[in-house]
Amino acid sequence: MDASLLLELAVNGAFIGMMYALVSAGIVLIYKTSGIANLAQGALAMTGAYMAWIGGTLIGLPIWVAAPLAAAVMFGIGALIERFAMRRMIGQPLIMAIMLTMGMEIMLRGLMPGILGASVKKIDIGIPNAPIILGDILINRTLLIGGLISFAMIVASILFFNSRLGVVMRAVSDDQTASWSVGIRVERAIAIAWGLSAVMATTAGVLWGATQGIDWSLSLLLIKALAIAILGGLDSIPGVLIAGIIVGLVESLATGIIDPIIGGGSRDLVASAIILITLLIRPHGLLGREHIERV
Amino acid sequence: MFYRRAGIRHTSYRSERRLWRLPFDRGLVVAVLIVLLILPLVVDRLYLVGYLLPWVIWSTAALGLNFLMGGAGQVHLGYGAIIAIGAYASAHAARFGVPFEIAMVAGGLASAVVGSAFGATALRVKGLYLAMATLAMQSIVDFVIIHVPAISGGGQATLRVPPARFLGIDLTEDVRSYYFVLLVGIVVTLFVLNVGRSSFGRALAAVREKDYAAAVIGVDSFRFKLLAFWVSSFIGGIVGALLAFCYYRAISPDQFHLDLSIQLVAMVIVGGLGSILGSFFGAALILFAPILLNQAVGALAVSSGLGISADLRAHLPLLLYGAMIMGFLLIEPLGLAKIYDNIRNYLLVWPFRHAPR
Amino acid sequence: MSLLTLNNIEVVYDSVFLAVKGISIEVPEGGLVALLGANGAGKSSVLKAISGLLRSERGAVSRGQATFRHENLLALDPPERVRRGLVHVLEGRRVFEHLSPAENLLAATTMHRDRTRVTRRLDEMLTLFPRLAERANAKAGYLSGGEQQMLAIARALMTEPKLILLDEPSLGLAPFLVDEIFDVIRRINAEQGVAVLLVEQNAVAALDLVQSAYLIEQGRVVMSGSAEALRANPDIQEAYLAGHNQVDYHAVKHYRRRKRWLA
Amino acid sequence: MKRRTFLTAAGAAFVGLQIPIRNALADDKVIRFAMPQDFTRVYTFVTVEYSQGQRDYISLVNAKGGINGYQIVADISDHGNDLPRALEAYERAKAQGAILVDPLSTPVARALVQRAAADKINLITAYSGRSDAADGETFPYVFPLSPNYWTQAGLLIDYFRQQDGDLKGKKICFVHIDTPFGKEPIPILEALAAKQGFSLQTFPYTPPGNDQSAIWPQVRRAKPDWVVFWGAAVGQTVALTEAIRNGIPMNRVASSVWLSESDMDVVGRAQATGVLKVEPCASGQSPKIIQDIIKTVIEPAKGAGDRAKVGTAYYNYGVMMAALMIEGVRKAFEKAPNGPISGDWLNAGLNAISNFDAEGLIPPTTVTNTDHQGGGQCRIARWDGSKFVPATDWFSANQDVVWGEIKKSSAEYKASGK
Repeated sequence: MDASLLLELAVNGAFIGMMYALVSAGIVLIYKTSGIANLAQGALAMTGAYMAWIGGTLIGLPIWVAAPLAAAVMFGIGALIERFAMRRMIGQPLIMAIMLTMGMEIMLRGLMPGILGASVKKIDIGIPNAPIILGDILINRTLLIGGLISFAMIVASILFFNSRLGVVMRAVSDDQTASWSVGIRVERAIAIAWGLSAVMATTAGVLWGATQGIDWSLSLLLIKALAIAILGGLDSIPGVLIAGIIVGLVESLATGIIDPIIGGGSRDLVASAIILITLLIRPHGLLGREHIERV
Repeated sequence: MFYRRAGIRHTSYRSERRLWRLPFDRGLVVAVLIVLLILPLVVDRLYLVGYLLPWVIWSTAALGLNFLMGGAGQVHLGYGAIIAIGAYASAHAARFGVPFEIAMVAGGLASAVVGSAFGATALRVKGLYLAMATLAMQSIVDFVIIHVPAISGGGQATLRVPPARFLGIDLTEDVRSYYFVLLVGIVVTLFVLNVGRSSFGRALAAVREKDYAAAVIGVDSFRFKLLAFWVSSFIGGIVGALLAFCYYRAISPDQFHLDLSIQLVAMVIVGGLGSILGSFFGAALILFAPILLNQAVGALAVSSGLGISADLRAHLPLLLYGAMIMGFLLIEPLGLAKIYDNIRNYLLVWPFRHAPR
Repeated sequence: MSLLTLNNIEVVYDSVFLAVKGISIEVPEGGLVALLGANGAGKSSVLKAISGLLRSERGAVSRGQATFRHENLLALDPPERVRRGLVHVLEGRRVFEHLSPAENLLAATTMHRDRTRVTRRLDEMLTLFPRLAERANAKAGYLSGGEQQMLAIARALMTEPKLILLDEPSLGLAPFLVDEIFDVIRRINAEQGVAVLLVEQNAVAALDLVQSAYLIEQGRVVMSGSAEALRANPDIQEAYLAGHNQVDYHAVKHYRRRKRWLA
Repeated sequence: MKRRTFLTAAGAAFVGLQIPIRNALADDKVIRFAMPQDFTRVYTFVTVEYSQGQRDYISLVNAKGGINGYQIVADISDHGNDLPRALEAYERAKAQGAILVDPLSTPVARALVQRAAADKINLITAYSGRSDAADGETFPYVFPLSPNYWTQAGLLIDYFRQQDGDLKGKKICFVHIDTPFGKEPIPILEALAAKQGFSLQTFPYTPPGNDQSAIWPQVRRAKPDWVVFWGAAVGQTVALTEAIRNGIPMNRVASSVWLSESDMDVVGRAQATGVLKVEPCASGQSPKIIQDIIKTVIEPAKGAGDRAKVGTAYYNYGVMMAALMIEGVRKAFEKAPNGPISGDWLNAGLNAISNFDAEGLIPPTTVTNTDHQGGGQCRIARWDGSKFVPATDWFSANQDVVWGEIKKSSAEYKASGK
């Protein structure tokens, strides 16, 4: 096995892991405030990418205007989702609220391609395809930039949770009824979480959309993102970053090392094995907080 | 009104312990059964093969999953894989020459064994983490089926299922396979109904509510969780055999993907967690809503003469389907069965507005 | 002058089950009032109706009026009620388990814009509850039951309330801790002029603490009056203050029957 | 139990649905095709354009008075690649008297093979379904009517041989989605590698293929002479993008029929210049049949969809398939002018298609009782930055190897069902 190939795979894998982690961070954001695993996160990424496409291609704005604009619109959409759907689920069994997000995922998957057309859309974010070559190693420029943007956004959200508003959001995630009882506007906190999460989804959607084109399949990002979120510990944003990099690295290396041996795409298999083993050793993910059990 | 009872009053333990305590409910069960028995003889084959047969099979699967999710509180995102194991095990057994009756049970056992291994993780992992662990297992099972040609059936990855005979009755004909599926469905329903009244069912309920507390009062929560996985996976395996022999008749890996697992979880949750009736409602909604919405939108697009684009025409049913799931959950977050229950409760005390608590 | 008035409040769960059947209660400014009653009598439902927390349990106020300082309470959402000066300490403490005690207190200050006031209030609480100051950086979930109860009360006080609703503060606590908690309640009431509406099953302790009380059975007020009057009532003595006198089971049975009839 | 509400709803639905079926059967002078296809899931990348082409061609035929005075009715519906839905659609089509079903989905086609044979309904499995269905003896009611994946792989290898003169000692990399569909061409490629002396390296990527960043560096380092990438939808655009990023020369990269103009848009029209694909029919608006459609159907605004899509690769695939189906109807009328119109009747017609080229849109196609593939002719086309330009004429190659595989696989199928 060629060492420089492994290094190349490792570097690109780490960056792609960060891009996955950005989708996961949106899931964690909502989980941390409302205890709900948002199954519509992939669909939000898809919707955000479509929004950026509307701005960039339909209206003709430059991408650096269209993408932030799409993020702003998506913040509003996130807040509206809280207002008209999630708010009514407060105090209801969590699994039902999670199911609701799944209904939303199906709905968004029908809405955007239905209105804008199902064929793949192109979004150009102006990153040239020409790679950066360091000696024998090729670094994918899109992954590099995408990974760095993701990293920056994840760090920003870590800082956010240590602010005063962040403390309130964490309180809401612990006990919504108790939060209400001491005057916290639970709905507003959750709406902010949804809005921010939609912004992260939009960023992720645009980054991924630039590589694979925009169509419904962007919503499939959910599965991997959920896996990373759970591996990191559903309520830890640093955990997500670490888990994202681990999954990205391992998948990338597995493709290089194990695939030729077993003659099949071992990526998902290895990722699944890591998740299983981690959960058996650490049932709350890498950095997830432990459930405090009192009878 | 229909029930002619304001509240439920019992005069003996025997009457209180009955499965259906009100004469009206008993009448309804019998009526539904009679309808289900007569229907295949009077309706077009389309309704038999397109609706009745899959509905009974999926309801049975939802019952099996609901037993685990609603009964023991263990989220399972890999039930599709469990069904796949049952389907493949029974199909291979039958191809090997094993009679169908035994092949079906073998399918159930194979699923139960692997499913309990899935369940062993439940010793440590809970809630969404467990969901993820089962999801990981789903992808491992998928991978194995696709990559071992001996299982998936060669290069085309399609396995033909030999014709099945159950106790001498040929099951390749649709009406007969429907009756057979219905029989299995009824057996599973009665089983799940009765477990709720047994000590096993009560132990499961304790584990579901708080496994930690259950352990404190002497319920071996690990053992019962594992048992719940075993039973539920066994049902899943049987359903796999039914799917293979009575419905699909040729199986390929993509029939048992994650999509199926998610569909089943949706059936259980939208129907009502832990509700037997809900499993039937949920299966009906998740299976038929897309079909019926498609036909409705299609008919509407034609009759209105509006030139809606092909894309919108195709995606509108999907949109409405998602909206419908959301709508039902927003109206009644505890699922379809709870909506029924609310109506029933209302009628129980009618003409009074509220029942005393 | 009354701070809080409930008039004929009715609470329904699941749109079907009637839990509270027309209750009228008054809490005077700076008063100390108790709601007594057995398990499932509807005491907690009354408190949740006042603080607006019924919705999260699929309940709703279906009839009646509630006014707090001459304002219709039922039109306000829970955080708005807290901003009017009404705070609810929930049954079972319900602290934010994964936050430290200090963060718990900080989380309850969303209504205060003035940061210096928040810090001052925080210091006051830590002096009022020195045990919390000792464990300011532990996770609240790992505090003992008594410490958690104190944290819950301190957290409620951070909102600077006029009326504090306390739901079973003595639940599951050792007797000496119960005394300590009740002492704190007395001090809050006396020193800060905060009115208290206390729900208790521990009638002995409660009647020693409060000025007046309501006895609730099956969702109705079956008796009310000053603490002395209730303490003197023979039915109360039999049913709730048992241990003080000889228990006459025939009488208890008789009382139960009468109670049913009342309901 | 408590199923009253459900029963009322089911009863209403039942009554509501029963009526249209009976009405439909009463119509005469109508030939029914059913096109339950996947508009919302895995096959979205192709279905809209494919279906648009099919419908526009059928409109063209109907506008010209139909066939023998019969109008063709195509029932379009969405099965979402979900089997219970597809089976329902199939049963509905059967109840309504459809004599042909085109599901355009591999899993659905596979599940329908046995039912179609039992019900004598012609199952069209163009670019999907079982490759061994080309064997008309084993699968009398299944019609791929198009070069299957084995043929496509064989054609590509033959094109490489034509370019390089000889493949001995060359290296070919095969990058494919890790599903049965993606793995399908491997036996053919291996057989040809042994025969022609090139070395073959395969690289599976996990579905859906949105992340192939770990695959292509390996391909680059293998320094292949030719690269074949095999997937669909997202997997195709990502593969091509990664190939560009890894600096693999575009004129040495080729794929199956699943490459379209919109894929090129996503990758970047200019950057993808040179990439090769297998072309089963002419693309663009120039073929006469497409011109007829534009004149008779599109211009009077009776088109089935977006005008801009007319003449795209997938649109023309749809036209191609509709043309073949209708040629089958025409032949059926030649053989039995008075019907009765049934699956059997159409089957005879489809099997009698001979040397049909749809006025230059498709290679001359002959379907026989034994060959349901239609001869296996295609051409290789090259993307020139704005459109696909044919690089070869219609040709067929390596059919001996392909048919060896077809016979082997269909024999397996025969043996498995007692």
